[in-house]
Amino acid sequence: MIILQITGAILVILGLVFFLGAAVGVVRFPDFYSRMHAAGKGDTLSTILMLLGIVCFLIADVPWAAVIHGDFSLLVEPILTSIKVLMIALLIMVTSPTSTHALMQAGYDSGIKPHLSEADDDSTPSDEETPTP
Amino acid sequence: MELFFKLAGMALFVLMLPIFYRLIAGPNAMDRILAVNVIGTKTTVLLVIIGMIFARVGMFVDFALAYALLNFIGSLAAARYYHQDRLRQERGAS
Amino acid sequence: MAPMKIVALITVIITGGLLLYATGDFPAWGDPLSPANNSALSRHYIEQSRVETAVPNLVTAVLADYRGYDTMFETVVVFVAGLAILAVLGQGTSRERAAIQRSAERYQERDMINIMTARLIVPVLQLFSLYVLAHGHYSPGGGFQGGVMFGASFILIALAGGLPEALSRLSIPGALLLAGLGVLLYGGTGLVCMMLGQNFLDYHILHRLLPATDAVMARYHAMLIVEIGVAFTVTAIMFIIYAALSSRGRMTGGL
Amino acid sequence: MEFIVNNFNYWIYVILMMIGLFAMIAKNNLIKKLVGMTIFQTAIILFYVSIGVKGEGATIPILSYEQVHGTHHVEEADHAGEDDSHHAQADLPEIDARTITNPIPHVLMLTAIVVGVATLGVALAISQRIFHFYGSLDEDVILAKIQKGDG
Repeated sequence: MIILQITGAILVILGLVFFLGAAVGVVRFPDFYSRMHAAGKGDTLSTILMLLGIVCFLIADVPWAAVIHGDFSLLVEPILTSIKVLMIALLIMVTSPTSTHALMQAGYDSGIKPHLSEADDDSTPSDEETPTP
Repeated sequence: MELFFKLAGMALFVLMLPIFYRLIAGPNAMDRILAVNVIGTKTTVLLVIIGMIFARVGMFVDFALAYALLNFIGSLAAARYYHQDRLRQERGAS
Repeated sequence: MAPMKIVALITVIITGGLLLYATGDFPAWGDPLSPANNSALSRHYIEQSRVETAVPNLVTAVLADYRGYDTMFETVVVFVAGLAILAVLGQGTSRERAAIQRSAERYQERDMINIMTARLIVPVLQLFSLYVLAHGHYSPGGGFQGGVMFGASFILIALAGGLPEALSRLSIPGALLLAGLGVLLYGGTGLVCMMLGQNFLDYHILHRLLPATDAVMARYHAMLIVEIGVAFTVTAIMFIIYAALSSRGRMTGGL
Repeated sequence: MEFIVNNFNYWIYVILMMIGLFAMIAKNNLIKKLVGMTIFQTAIILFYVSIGVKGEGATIPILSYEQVHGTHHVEEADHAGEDDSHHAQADLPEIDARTITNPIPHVLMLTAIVVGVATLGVALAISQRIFHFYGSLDEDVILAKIQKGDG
């Protein structure tokens, strides 16, 4: 079971590393769209990794010695909790990109200009559709 | 193991601080909503980690699930509001 | 600096200073022997509620049983708040509503990704809220939480597919009916207790009606009935608050 | 200094509460006043919940299975003979009240949050109505319009 714990610890630390990337991106990137990019990708991946690591710890915590001797009732609660944690990971996988998409759309529609290094002075993005009255 | 989760939770909290900076300093409202969304997603993980520390994950995972779902609805509502805001302004202008 | 800000600053500093001075008399952080934690009432709830109600979640036991009056009138407050919002914002004239409807149709291009995600999430959210409601005896949850989450599922439908879409699933009269039904369920439970010769909301007499073995289990089951009533009201009122506020009371358009 | 460190939780609530109070008094915009009211309310909720905390060893106010139904696992087989003489509740383990967080503040705040949401909804509805009526949410503008008598 020590292998599962080590895997879990590695996954949690990996998640923290990805979140560090997302945090640096959110602080350092120049405009809203690139910040959204960093946050959307790094946040989702790090959340899923950390939750998977926690699932590893939960499965490692089961008293396997008793389970092998036939006491399966001990298995119910950890498995249920693990399924719930995996459910959170699944939901984050679905909802986080959707909210990123919706925020991006809202940012575009509320008129936030992207930071274009060579064309800083003509600040309107070229492909902005003219609103239909 | 409890020590590991305490450290992981603290690291998660410390890494939220730069995002909190974006929440305070963000040049416009969309950046702030972005920061709130990221902090909300991370709070889900933080809740599960707190559950691991207290050894009552079965209870805390329910909060985390509810928080994840409601956080999604919250950021979607904020996004829809700003989406509509511009349309409303156009309607007022035209 | 505006004069109002100076007045506010002086007020805040004086009040805050007095409050901070008073914190010296407060119990230390996490003191198990502080007056609030060591009161006979609190100890009774912690030690006896498992014997008296068989509910492991002490918060649910205290909320729905020991403090039943409080929770009932909180439910009534929520109900009245929903009525007040509808009364304040009104329904708008039909001509105004038609104009809004036209402009809403023109301006609201619905996003496919949001709609698909909502289709995926809404069943999960509703199922989970029912779990939170029904499992409130054993895990954090109960009527308020489950009701808020069920209401949030309707809000998600309204956000993704437009307010008319959500109103076709739960109309405003339907929501009001649901809210009233919730309050009626709560009050009715108390009234039935009274008709059986006990005090209002004293559930243990219900073992004559419910298929429960004894007085303890009657309290256990009556708590679930009461929580369902709370959940009905909270669901309906959450949706009414969203629907009325997001469309300025016209019930069309929306976010 | 020791006075601050010992009571730092109360300092946080007081500071939050004062931020809310300042926003309620000083801001002209009605919505910002409502935001201040919500911060004020949050400070009170935090204060109440923190009152119920009982130090390091205490857990959430949900009893475990063994604490409610007694021990049914391995021990039951060992002590089956001597349990017969006791009352049915006798095998319930003792609960030390110091190991369970105080549930009363949680209950009070649970209802307070829901009622807070409801009253916030009413307040927002009224301010929406005011905006519809006067065309502004700024207090000065609204007062000027009321004094001029046009509505």
